[in-house]
Amino acid sequence: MSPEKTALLIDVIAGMLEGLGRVAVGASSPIPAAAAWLARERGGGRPQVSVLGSGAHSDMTDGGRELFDRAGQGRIDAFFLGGVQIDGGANINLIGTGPHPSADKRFPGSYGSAYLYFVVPRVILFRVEHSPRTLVEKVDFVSAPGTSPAGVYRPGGPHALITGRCVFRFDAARGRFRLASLHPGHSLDEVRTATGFDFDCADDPPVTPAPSAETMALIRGPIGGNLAEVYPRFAAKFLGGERAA
Amino acid sequence: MSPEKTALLIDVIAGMLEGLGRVAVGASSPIPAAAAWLARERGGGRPQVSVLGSGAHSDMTDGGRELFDRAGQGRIDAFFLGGVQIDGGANINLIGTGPHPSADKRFPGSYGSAYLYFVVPRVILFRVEHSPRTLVEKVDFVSAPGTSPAGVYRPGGPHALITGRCVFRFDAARGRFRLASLHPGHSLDEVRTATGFDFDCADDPPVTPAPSAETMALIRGPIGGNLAEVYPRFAAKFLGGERAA
Amino acid sequence: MTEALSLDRLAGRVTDGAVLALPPDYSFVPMAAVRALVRRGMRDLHLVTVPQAGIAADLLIGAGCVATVETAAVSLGELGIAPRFSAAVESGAVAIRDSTCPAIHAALQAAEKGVPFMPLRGLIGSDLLRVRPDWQVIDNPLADGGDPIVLLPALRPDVALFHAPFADEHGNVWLGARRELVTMAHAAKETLVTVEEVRPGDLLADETPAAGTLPALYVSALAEAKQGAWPLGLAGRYEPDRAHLADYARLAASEEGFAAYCAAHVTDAASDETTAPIAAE
Amino acid sequence: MTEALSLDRLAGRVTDGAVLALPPDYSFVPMAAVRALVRRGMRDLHLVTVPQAGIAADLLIGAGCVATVETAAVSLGELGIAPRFSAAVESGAVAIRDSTCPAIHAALQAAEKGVPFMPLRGLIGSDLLRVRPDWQVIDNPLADGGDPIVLLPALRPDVALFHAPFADEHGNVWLGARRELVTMAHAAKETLVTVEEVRPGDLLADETPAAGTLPALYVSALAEAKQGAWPLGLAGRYEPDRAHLADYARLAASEEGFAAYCAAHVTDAASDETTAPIAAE
Repeated sequence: MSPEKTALLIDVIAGMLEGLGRVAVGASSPIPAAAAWLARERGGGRPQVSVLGSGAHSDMTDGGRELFDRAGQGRIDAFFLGGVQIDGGANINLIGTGPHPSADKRFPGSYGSAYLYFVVPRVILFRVEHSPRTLVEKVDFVSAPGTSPAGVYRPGGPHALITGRCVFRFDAARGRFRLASLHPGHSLDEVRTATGFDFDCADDPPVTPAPSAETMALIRGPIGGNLAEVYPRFAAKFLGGERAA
Repeated sequence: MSPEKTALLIDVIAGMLEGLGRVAVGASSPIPAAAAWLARERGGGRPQVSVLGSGAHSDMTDGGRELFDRAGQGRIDAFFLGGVQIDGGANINLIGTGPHPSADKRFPGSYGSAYLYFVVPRVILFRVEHSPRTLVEKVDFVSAPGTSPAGVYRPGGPHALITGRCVFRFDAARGRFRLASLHPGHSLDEVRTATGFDFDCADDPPVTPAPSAETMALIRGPIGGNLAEVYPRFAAKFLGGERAA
Repeated sequence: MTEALSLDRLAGRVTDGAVLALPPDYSFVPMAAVRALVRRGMRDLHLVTVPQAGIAADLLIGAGCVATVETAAVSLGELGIAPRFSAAVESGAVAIRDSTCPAIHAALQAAEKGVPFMPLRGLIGSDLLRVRPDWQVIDNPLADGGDPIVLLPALRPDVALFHAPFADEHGNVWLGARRELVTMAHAAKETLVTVEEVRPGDLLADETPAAGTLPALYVSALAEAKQGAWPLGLAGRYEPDRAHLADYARLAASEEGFAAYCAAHVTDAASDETTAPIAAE
Repeated sequence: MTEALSLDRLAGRVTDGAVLALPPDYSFVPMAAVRALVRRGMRDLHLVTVPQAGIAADLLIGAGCVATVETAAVSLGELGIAPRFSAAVESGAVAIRDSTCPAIHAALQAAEKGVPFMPLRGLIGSDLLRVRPDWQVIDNPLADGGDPIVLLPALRPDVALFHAPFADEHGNVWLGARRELVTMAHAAKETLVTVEEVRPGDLLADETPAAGTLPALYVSALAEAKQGAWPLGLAGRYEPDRAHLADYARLAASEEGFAAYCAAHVTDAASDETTAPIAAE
């Protein structure tokens, strides 16, 4: 992915974290982590950001369960999830394709999705690959469902889906995605072809705005510094020699 | 209580801890603590002893719940409980006398008894005052019951009751105490008069043996050292100037 | 994030009627803050002792700040019963919710985990079940029947209040192995902490102190209170003032004596004068 | 009490068919001990990853030591899927018990607390419930009806196995803030630990290290294993050997490559030769 596209994704995700109190980011998630740091820079220290598995950038001292306990306490306002497959109902599958248990192609597993998707108010789905293979009509395995029947305890759920081509917002009442913006250089037709599920859409969707010069300076400056420390390989690719470890 | 009687109680309790793996002692329990240390000296380091609220003599690092978690894991073989009242079914009352909640005389509360009495295999009841006021036919409030119906999860329960006058063993099958020995200088008639509940008894119960010279040397030596460190006021009274803090 | 307040303003974050969790006597008891609560004339507190308490609870009860005590035990330890607690329970001046130590720990862990209840073994056959209608016996759904077990509702204090040896400039608080306080803070809506001192640096930056540190995320406000556990001790730092505690036990045996004790040691904030607001970050 | 063993004898404490709990990749992974298990030709292990795992699980699975994997995820992180894990699940060579991170933590906490189950929010509507018939949905008995919640049975491993930076001469093990390992040890019947070094003294004697220490009570046996987490890192001590891990990911993509990796780095105990038995107490 080009550095420009990477910066665009960081910027658009950061916009979704504005005004929140606390954001947590899973392990090996450099773009969401950069977005959270960017939101914090812009917010003058808010949201507070916890990046898992990042040593100095983690503030957890109660072991691996603390993230989930915090989420259950209502102390995490936003989190990020991906998916081997994501369907039009925002159901996510992190387990693999084909029948369970003997998958056609087995992926790592559901991680904390089957819990966090229910209790974190703003879950942002992030999957760069936007193809009929990843965005499907119906997932083969529901690691975590996009919506729940009335009565099921569910203070949280999906907020948006960001891909390499566009931004979808999730409409919980309708249980469907709505195209919010197309990234520069991508068309609605292209997105329709690349998306395995049906979604709502205005006739003329806006274009995802490119990051401002100010944002780019933050990304190249303090955010790049954090990235170089926690994700040196990613930072080297993204920011080049200036930030290589 | 005389130093001789105190040493006798320490010795008789220590005998009940022989061969066990791990013993825990509650806060402010100098005689049980001394007994546990004595058993450990005799056993060459076994049982392992945890004395609560004693700083260096505690080995808990998971907060106040660790004692109870350990007990639930089956890692505590013996513990000590007392009682404002103890009845003939080994029910114990740590709450007070009279009706609940507005007791005639309110005592501190049930502490951990309502749990530990169920899960620690060998619970030793210890109450120096042996009178119709403390050893009653029926407790006014059951902080923890002596026995449980079939089906109730209960790997633990009462093993014995040691008072200032005698030793009772508890017969779980019969749900009754049996007099095991009379302390030197005390008679069966006296114990019957002082006991509010009916108990089983041989016609000619043995006398609780006095501590050996070897045991007295341990009590005055290493055990006294531990006591002086953890319970300085008790040690000063019990062992006199030689061990005063 | 963590606010830095004066002792009195910290105490002012507790509102009348709040569910207030306090530590056991052996663990970082916020005595200076408790005196500040008495001076502010708090009313109708629902005290939760984690899992038991001593002079802190007795003082609040004697001063009329408390409507309900939820506890496994209140006592002055070696010095005997907690006289104001016992008198208030006997007279009905406070409502008592009797509990047992592991039930309080487990109910706080339920709140910590965001679950509505926690199961606990034991209890069945105890009269505690009779006086705690909020505790419910069910048949273990994972067994084949005939395995009764108690469910305890989650206990989520409005405020957890304790005293710690030190915090860092970011509001991270060092608690060492006193993890019942970590659970209290995780479970509570707000956590107020007094500390002996605020140190420069970041306790989370080094793995050794980090292991014993409550992250600032959980700490709503901090105040500095030198000797803030007095007359109780602070393990490894100062010993309990045993003579003072014995005086308390003697005086508090009567209402008049208790009033005299308060007049001498509580009512006048000068007794906590070493307490100064710490500089805000 | 804690026994001091050689690495191989420590591994010998794990028996075929045991329920073996392993830490996540970011947390004190006992790679030297895992290689020793492979050399011993272990069979039919029921692996529990707490809550996820990486190369340690992949190696054991690839070597045929494992019958069942209970996990929230097995992956090589940045290096992609765990190839032997994925292949074994796809072929049915191992049985998979899919879980989710907080469920594994909660089920271990149930065992830690000696309760038969733990409730957990979330999960309802996930296909995990379909593939985990041991998880049961009940109607929350403390609500007024219509509040479904999942109960997870307690998870009590036969053996918890991990690598720590150091232990003291009494068998107390320093774990810092890696409290998932504390819970693992509390929950397990036996805990086996490898350490970089054994230090003189008593970690419990000073409050600062004590806060991050697992008491010897829980530690069945200890072995010294220098660089015992290699090729993974040990936070604050050594970095992961990224080149080696990338080699592993490449080779393990095929069965033949995996066999070549094992021949080069696992089969010969010389690769763990720095490992010596520590002096018994």
